[in-house]
Amino acid sequence: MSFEVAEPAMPREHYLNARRGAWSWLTTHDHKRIGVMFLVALLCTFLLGGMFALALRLELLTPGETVMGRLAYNRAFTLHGVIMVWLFLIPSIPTTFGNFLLPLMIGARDVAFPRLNLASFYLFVVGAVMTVWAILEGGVDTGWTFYTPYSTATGTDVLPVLMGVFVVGFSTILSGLNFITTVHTMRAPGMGWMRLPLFVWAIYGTSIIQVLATPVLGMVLLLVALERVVGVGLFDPARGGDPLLYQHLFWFYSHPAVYIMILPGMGVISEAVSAFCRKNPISYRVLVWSTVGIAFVGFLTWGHHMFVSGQSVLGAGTFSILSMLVAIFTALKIFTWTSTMYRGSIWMCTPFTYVLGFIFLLFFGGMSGVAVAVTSADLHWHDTYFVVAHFHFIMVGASLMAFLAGLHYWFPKMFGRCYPEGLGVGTAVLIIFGFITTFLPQFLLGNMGMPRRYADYPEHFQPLHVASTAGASLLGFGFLIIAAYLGWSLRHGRVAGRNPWGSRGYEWHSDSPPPEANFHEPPVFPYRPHDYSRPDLQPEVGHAA
Amino acid sequence: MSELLRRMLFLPEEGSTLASRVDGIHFFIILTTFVVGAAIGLTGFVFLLRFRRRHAHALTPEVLAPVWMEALFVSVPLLFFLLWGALGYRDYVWSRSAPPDALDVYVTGKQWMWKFAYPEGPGAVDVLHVPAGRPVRLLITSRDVIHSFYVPAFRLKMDAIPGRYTETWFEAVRPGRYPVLCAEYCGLDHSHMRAEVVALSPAEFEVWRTQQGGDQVASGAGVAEPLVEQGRVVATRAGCFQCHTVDGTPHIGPTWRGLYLREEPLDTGGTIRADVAYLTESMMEPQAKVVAGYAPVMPSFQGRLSAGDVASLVEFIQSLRPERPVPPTVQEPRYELRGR
Amino acid sequence: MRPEASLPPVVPQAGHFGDEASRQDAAHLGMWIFIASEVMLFTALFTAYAFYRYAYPDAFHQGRLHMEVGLGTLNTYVLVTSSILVALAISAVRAGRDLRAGGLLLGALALGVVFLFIKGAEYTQHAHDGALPGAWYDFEAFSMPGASLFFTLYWVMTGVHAVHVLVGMGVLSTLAVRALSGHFSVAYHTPLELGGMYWHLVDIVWLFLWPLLYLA
Amino acid sequence: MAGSLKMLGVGLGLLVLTTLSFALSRLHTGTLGLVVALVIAAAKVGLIAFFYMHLSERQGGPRLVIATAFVFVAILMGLVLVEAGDRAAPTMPPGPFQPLLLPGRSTVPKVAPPRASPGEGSP
Repeated sequence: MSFEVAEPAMPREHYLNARRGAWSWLTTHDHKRIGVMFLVALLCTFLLGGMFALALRLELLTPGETVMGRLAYNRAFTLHGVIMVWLFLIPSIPTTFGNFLLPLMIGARDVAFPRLNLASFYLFVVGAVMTVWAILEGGVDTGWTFYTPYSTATGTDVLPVLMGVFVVGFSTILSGLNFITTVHTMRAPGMGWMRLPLFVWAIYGTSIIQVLATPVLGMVLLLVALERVVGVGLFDPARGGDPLLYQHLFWFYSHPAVYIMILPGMGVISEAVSAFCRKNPISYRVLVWSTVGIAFVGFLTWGHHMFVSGQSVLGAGTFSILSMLVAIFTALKIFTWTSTMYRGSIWMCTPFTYVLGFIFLLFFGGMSGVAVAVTSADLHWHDTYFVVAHFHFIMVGASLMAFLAGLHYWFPKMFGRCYPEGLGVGTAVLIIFGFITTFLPQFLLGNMGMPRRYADYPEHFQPLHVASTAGASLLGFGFLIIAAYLGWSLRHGRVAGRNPWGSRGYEWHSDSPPPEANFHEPPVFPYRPHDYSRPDLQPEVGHAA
Repeated sequence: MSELLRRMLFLPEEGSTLASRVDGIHFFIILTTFVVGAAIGLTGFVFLLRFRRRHAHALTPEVLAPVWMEALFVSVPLLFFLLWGALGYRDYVWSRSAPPDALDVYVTGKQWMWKFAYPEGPGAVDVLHVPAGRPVRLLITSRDVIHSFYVPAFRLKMDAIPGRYTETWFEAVRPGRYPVLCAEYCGLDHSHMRAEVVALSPAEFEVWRTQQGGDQVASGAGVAEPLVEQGRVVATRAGCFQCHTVDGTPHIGPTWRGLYLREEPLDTGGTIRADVAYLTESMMEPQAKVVAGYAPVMPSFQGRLSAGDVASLVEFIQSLRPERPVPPTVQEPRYELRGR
Repeated sequence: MRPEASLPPVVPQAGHFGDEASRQDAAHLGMWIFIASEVMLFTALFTAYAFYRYAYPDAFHQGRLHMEVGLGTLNTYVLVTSSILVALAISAVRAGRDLRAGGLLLGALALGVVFLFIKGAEYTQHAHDGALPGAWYDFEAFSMPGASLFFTLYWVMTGVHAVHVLVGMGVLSTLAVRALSGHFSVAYHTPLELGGMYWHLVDIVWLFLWPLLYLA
Repeated sequence: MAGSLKMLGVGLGLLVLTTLSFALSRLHTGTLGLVVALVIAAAKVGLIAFFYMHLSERQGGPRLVIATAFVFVAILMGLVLVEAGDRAAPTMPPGPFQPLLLPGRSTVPKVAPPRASPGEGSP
């Protein structure tokens, strides 16, 4: 990134230095600081989950035992799944960027319930520590799905993990509650629903899912825990229960949970596409309604995880058709983002590289999702590496790319400094390439018939596993580079100034980093969000060339 | 054409009548995906070049999609998705409705093996003989946790659920040997829960069936569970009885009598419930959790016992209950789905 | 969809919250969202109930014959009455009569204790019969497939509900103390309303548990 | 005072409905009885939500929230029952097997049940 001659200066006082000392952080009610604390916590869990992912890939490099036995492998993939799903992906974007930006974007001083926000953070920490401790100490081997009757029969220490996830669920609910209330009641006067920035819409939709789906998971986990402690037998066939009911209730949460992971990512991408194409989204309306549509229809499709589980034929058909409806919203978003580039002024910088990666990977992830929701095709693919590849395309390929896009887009906003742009683009390309090398072979493995959660496999699967492991090491290397240059930039990066991207997102109307009260004086949002058609009504402070 | 696609997509051979149907919809979806994907990618690439940034503060015209365009982008993909859903569902219904003349086979999953039983008696462990060119209906259940009966070459998969039957069917198109895998995570040896479908020509199958008639495995009351017997054989062969007794007297190792589900004190403190997982772990990593009062002298049987051996050994230990023996759990009654 | 040529600029309010009214709005909305999530929590149990009622129609139909219908019905009256008291307490505060509100809240609290006592008597009776959940079920008079599930659901559903009653009683006692020490006024009584809503939620859940488990 | 009177009135309604529900249940009308009892319960919940939980004073947000929640209640229960309702009888719990350890079967089988060979007695 090259800059104009006049170097922008760091604002003298901002939220990072307004109060000092660890105690001021630990007791803060400031949504920005809570967002940053979440970011730190989530990076820790991501590191842990990622290390175990690499260990898994290493084990799968060769058939037979490579670095760990079967028991260790089973525990490792459980740990990887539980951490990545509940301790990273579900809270990832809403609790970090959502917390940080939502009030800024709607012109509020804070979220509606600041103390609740802090409570949500501590609940998350407590739950995360419980979960990680339990898995490392007791070694749970059920997989993140806790399917009964295996989870009630296994000798490993399932109970503390269930409780840990339960507590994390509370944190999720409280965050969602807070965001919904904030969006409803704290919008700046005059900011109608159809004038909300798209990221706000995405967080709003996500929060609805969080609030309505998470309690069901909580109750199911509680029942599994009761089953282990007193043997209530609700899901145990030996006592007349039905394991499929467990799957119904579990997926009623866990399928929408997929949209908890991806919807905020879509919000980030909608913001970034506009900012870096300098262009209004070609249809704001479509992006909004598809967000709402995903949040709603996402609840109707959970049964497509159960096509071969012995669910009834009518049930399978119903869920299959309903699943087709939810795919349409994602398709619409992809079309909209792509055509938003039309007649724009496209800046190929780091966040936009991730955006392109996101759209590409989401397309293939989404289409493979449609494919496995086709009942007959699922007969072959269910529980194979095809499914593994599919959801990693969505969760890593899309959600994580969006997280990285957001991190690079809002890094100057959060910390007031820029990172080395060339290194950023290079790493982005490396990560996308590493990702494809990791997960494309897994589609083919699934086609060959390699089931998931296998510690050992017949030899003819090996070449593709080698390719996948090679890709995973590239991916891991890419993350290390990002950690290195972002860490370096925190102190030594160039000062960004208020609006280094020349973006017209509402969040750039305050200083970067923002003052503790978000705005020095009430800001004026003179145009629709994402409107680049008019000359500035307020001086645009872009410092990048 | 479809053979070429099959090879490009690394799919196994099409061993059943279902396979070609599943592959058909697969090819339809994947071709459409790649065509649309290429179109989107190309569009994006052209935009990227044509509308690249020329100066930082450029203003752009406000372009809004007309309604007809939005409608087009909703309806065309929706049409495709629903078409796939409908086509897939047709095949799915077909795959779940066995023809009336199908040969019935009872399939029982158990950690970590498959047991097959034919109505007239003979049964087999881990090998399923079927005639090629004739529909075979599988009535699947499980003894312990959920398993999934998966034959990649048949594109066939159905979960085995304890306490109830699931049903599916297939018709092998030609004689051959097709591997069976477990596709639902079921514990320690999940990845070794393998079996084989051996499709024989109808004549060969008849010959095989007549041969089997002699030594029926499951033939009425009073016969010991074959697995238990097999477990005793394995235990003798592997030398387990040098240290473990079955009559309740302690020896170098704990007795097996009544061991199953017993709370055992550990030498590191605490107790452990001797369930399937613990028994299996003790065979593979004996030093991990040693029962108090015994020397850690047991060698690891990692690699020396197959998954089937372990399963039968555990079954054998389970059968050595001190109190009333648990009656054989699986009692396979006539199961009629038709005309319910 | 084409935006109007000149939109009024959006100018945020100066303060975090404008006034008491908008603060109340936010608090009420937040409470309703919390209630919605509580509803979903119980929905998981009600779904299990519906599923097993469908699977074992006979057992679930006969289940009520083995229930303490009298005690259950009495409990319904107790809980409804305590709800009424809470509603009256809020009316009293709105009319500026703090002491009366505190008294009414204490009354509601006492009824909560009564509810738990009756529940405890019921539990004791069932435990005596051997109608315990799951593995511990040993009730000879009612032994048929699904019978144990009926009682398992009874224990789990009423148990989770009882936990909510306990939490609600904690809330009520705090509110009563605050009301008696004059924290609330005609202008400011939002915590009281929210706590009352929680107590009503507890009541609402019971209003469904009662017919499902005792009546039909 | 008017507020208190209204609350008392609503409370009276609740008590009357409770009594009605109890009286109707004495008639033992089977499935219909269940439906009626649930309808009465829903009516009571409506009264409580509107008057006691101040929904009558709140427009917009709260009403939207609670309506949404009930839609999702319907979705969860409805779809689970649609799926379960189409299952063949032997695939519903307790399944075709003798539920061996089914609690409440106080009499432990004194002898092992005769082990029928699979499909014995088939034509």
